Amino acid sequence: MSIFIDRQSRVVVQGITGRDGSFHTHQMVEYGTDVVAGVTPGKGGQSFTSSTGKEIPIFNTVEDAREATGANVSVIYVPPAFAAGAIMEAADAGVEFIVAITEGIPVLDMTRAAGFVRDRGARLLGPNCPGLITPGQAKVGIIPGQITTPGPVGVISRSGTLTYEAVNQLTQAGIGQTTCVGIGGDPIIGTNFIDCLEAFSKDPDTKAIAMIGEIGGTDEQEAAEWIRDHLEIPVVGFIAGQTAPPGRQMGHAGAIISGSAGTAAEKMKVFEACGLAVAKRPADIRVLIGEALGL
Amino acid sequence: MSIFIDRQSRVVVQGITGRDGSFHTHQMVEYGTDVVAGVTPGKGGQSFTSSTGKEIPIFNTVEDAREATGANVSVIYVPPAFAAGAIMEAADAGVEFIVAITEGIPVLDMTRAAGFVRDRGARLLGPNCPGLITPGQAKVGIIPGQITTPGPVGVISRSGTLTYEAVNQLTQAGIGQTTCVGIGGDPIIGTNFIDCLEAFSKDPDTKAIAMIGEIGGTDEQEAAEWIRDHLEIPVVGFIAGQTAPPGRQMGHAGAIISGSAGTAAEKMKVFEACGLAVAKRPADIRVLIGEALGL
Amino acid sequence: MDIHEYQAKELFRQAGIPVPPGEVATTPEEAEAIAARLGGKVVVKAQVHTGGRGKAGGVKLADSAAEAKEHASRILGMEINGLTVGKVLVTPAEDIASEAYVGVLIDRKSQAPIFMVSPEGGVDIEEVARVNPEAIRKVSIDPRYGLLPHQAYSMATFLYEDPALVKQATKVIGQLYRAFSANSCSLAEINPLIVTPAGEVKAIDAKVSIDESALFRLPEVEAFRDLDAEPASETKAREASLSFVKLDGDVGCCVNGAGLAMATMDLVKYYGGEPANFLDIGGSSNPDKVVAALEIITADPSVKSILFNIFGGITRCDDVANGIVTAMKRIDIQVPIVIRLTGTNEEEALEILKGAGFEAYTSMDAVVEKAVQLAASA
Amino acid sequence: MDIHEYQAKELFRQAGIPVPPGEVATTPEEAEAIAARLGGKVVVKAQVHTGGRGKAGGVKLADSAAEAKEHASRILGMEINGLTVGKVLVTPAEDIASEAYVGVLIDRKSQAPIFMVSPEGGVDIEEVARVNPEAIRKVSIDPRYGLLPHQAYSMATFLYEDPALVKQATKVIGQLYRAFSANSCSLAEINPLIVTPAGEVKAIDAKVSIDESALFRLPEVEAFRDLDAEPASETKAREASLSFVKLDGDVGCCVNGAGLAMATMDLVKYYGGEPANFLDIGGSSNPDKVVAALEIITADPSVKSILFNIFGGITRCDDVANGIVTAMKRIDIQVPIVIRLTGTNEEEALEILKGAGFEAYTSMDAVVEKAVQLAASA
Repeated sequence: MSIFIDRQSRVVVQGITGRDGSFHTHQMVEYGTDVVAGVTPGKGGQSFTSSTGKEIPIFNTVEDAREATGANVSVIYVPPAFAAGAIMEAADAGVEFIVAITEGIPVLDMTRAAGFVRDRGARLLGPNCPGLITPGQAKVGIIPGQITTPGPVGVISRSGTLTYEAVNQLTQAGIGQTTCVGIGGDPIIGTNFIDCLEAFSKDPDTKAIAMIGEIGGTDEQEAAEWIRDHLEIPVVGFIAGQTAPPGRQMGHAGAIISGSAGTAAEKMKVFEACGLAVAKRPADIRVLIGEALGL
Repeated sequence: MSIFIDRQSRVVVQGITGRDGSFHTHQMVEYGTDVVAGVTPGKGGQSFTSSTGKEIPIFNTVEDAREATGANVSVIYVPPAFAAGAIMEAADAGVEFIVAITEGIPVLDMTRAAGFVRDRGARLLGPNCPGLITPGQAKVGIIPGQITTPGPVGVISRSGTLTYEAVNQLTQAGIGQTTCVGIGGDPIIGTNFIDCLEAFSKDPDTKAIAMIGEIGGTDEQEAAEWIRDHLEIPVVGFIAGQTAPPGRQMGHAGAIISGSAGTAAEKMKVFEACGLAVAKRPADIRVLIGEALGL
Repeated sequence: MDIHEYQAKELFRQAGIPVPPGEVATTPEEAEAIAARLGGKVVVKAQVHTGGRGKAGGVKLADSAAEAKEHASRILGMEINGLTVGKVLVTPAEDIASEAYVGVLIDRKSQAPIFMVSPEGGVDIEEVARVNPEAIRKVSIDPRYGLLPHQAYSMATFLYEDPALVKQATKVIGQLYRAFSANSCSLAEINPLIVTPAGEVKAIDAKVSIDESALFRLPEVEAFRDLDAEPASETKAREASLSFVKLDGDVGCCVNGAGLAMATMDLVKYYGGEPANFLDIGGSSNPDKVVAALEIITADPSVKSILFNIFGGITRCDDVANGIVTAMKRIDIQVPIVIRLTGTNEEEALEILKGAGFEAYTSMDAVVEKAVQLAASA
Repeated sequence: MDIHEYQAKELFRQAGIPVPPGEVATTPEEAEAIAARLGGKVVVKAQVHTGGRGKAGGVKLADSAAEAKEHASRILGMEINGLTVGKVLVTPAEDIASEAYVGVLIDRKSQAPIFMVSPEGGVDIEEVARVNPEAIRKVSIDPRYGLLPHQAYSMATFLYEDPALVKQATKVIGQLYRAFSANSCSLAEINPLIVTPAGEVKAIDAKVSIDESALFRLPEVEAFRDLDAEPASETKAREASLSFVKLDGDVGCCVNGAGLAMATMDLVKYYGGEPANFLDIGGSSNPDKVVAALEIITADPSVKSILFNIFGGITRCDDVANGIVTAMKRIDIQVPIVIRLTGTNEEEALEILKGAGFEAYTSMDAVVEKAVQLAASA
């Protein structure tokens, strides 16, 4: 089992002919993801040949792609100025799950796009996220497949490479994952920690969860309270940015301590109060997960 | 029984100190309507003394009025430039039923306001409508109370004085009404014929319905089809504008024949095909209703 | 409110839509001078608020300035669907590779703006809808979000295959929506949107209607109103805040409420007469409005009788009665007047009218039947 | 991106908000001349991207132009929270009857703009929120509809009772929202919004932050960027598309990914060191970026050791290795460098580094521990 994607997912790549879109389409297809269509305005009718030799038809619009191929998952690699529009296009075409990789989408654009996706009853992951991977089944986004392996741990993270670090350590310690989800580092994201926790709570194969947060906002605190009140499996928490100064944006648009809220210390305090095992450094994550699983 | 309003309705008047608002507040209170509050920005804290001596508190905002008085029905007499805002204010404050009397609200304003009311789960009647009356219980709007009397007929109309004419004739013929609803003459209205028909279909006291339409749009045709498919009680239909020339707006913003659709002849043809009794002139309405009721 | 093609094109230009140049002439000499300035072939186009200008001979191609003058002299003053042409637009003749249709209007059913686009332009779109409905694509616009980029693009791909044309059309569709919203249009239409042999997309005809209710906040659009293009009676009615439409019959009608006014017209016809007008004096009780209404009705020489049909609700019958008495003193009315008043302050009104020597009715059928008889026997 | 008070006021003025006049000076003489032009009492205000200017002595009242000059000479060059004051705003001193707070920002939870208003202005709003939360009203704005008229009015009634003040405040709130939207702000704040003894509502302080991601389409706002107000290293980093924040320690960090970069800083601290910076070289594999990163880090004299922590996913480890080798040839680096590379093309990278004489690690803990040791023993 898994959450959000599996081998049945039929993926359309928005921006398939761009630099990032084409690179990661090769990677996704190599991993075994069922990429059924690409979209690039003006290139409808052409096709994309993956490194595995698979021919993927290109369409002008997501609507055309979905009608022709039944795609139900979209992944977006289009530039920031057009990405919010691409998200709304996917939702309008009836795509159920939309993964937005693009970094740097204007926040006001996202307030509209996030609402639009909700209005249409779809789910958005990201933006400014690495996507997600269900090891051995499918990956949608940019998480390197070789660092993951199937197993009992759900991973949720606001970050990209830090997730790779943690997942890689788990894999090297012989602990596999059900699904690894990067929810993104922007202030406005479609799917938050609680959404993922809820999904994992319904997945019988997920026996423990690693939750990797950052400074900024209060999503981690709310997630910890949700865990305390609703979740029965163990959760290990980590917060990046313990040494970050207030008021400065640390790379991610959402990683900024404003006022008194959103510090790492505050978040870790709430984690502890809510019964999470708190990792002080990335290497502790695999140790605490191992303990939680009784390994 | 009745639809939409009854003696339990608690009414707030938006624009209570204006010329129309104050005049009709007197009339509504005299009729027995439970007007619990008025709203006029800047006059919060004052009160309105009705002709019956009742003191009605005035508030700056609908939110204040609703919190203080539990008003659940609003009636709007504010000028066109501010009326769409007043509708959204009422919906935002949690008012369930909003009656907009104002004529001349810009159509683009109404596309937003109508959607806003739907988003909030409220019901809008109008705009550019005379409101409604449940004889013997309450009236909200401007329909003269003395021409109505309680009885078994539901009346739905796009027009104002033409409704009075028909209702007056019914009353003089000794045929009373459950509720008389003026849905308004604008192209975009909150409650249409079908909404009213559905409501009347659930009211066991309503034994027959008079439906008074106009040229323009296709609402009457769709209502007739709904009647054919869903309604068990008899309906008498009338269409005003049999002699109206195409392309000219006949007073009401919505009363205009565009292209081939929306002529009176077309509407009357569909009425007949759907099994309605068709009145050729206003005086026929009471005759056909009388026949339908077996009087 | 309908505006002329040249005015609609001005709004389109402001929104950035590629529209060929052109100027308006009210005399053949002006048309000649404009054609000379533009150089080359031009089109001379009647500016009237009605369709079917081409069929009526109101649109003519001219090879020279002299020919433009000649065409203008024939078109100016021409009657098209009962409207007299007072202005012509002189604009360069464009070479056309293909013609499409792009329009946006308020859709009553979805309560939202709706786009209609078709690669079959330059013809009546209602005809296309009837004969070949798959040639039309409709896209509803959620007013909470406005036109979304993918909607504009998707419509453009329905019109053209060539990506260069799709790109231009996507832009035009966005600009058209901007013009539509910014000017509170009820309709904004480009028919045809052409492609030139050089691959340029251009709007060579434009039709725009403005929501009358929004004009109070659009003074620069209100200024487009062409008083010469409507009967003087309608201008006067609007200034007096009356709803008035001139018709062809001989029974003048003065009614309160649009629905009742239409029903009254219909009843005139039912009793064998022909209404001379639609006239709604509205909900107010201002006697001046009654005076203005009578002035407008009596200015029409074909009117043989006048009927009042007033159902007093907000409108007080005694106010209307006073208005009628006042009007009779101010204007010399040659035709018979019959009056039906009922509702609020009916008694007082009947008293006032009796005092002034009028016969008054309380039934709508009776007063209409009487007015028809009076007109027939005049 | 934070902008200065005087720039924020310019945006507010464009939106119609009543803002007193005022000009910016970079020398005491300019400040004197502006004060003389304005006449009367003025306030001299430090323009720095930090709060607490008043407490730090960066805001001074002057009775005369001479006094304004005197204040300016003291404020210019002053350090406030580590930032040097390079500009002062000279603006008329206003008489104040009352002070309110009006702000709008992007709320992460509701994913929408949210207004905060309070009749208790002129003080730290977080302090008000802590001490007297009922004195703050929050109103969420549905981005599909924007600020609705009744929301603006309702907030204004929370600030004032007098209908004349409510009317002015309603307008200001609408104008503030317009400024916020039009300039893609993440925060737009008036604190205080004052009432003068004559009953005029005015914005006498302004704070605005702009969404960095939207600057590509706001060239006139991008032009507000004050390069003098940030360390040269940060300017250089931005030009090289690196995310960089200068910190106070001595271990230079070069990492790919913001989360991993923060975790690396944290690990430096965990092993007893202090990070000299946050630096995310991003997802690209461009060797030039690595060179720029090393130039920026080595320009800081407090840096005693440099660590690379690269987890290759999109970023290819061999590209980073090549970048390091290239940088070493171009710049003369005096401090030790330790490198951890893992993931995509790790083998090739380790080969390249070995060839250039570097020791490379594959564990994050090991490389951080080593860098801390090297800095401590330097």
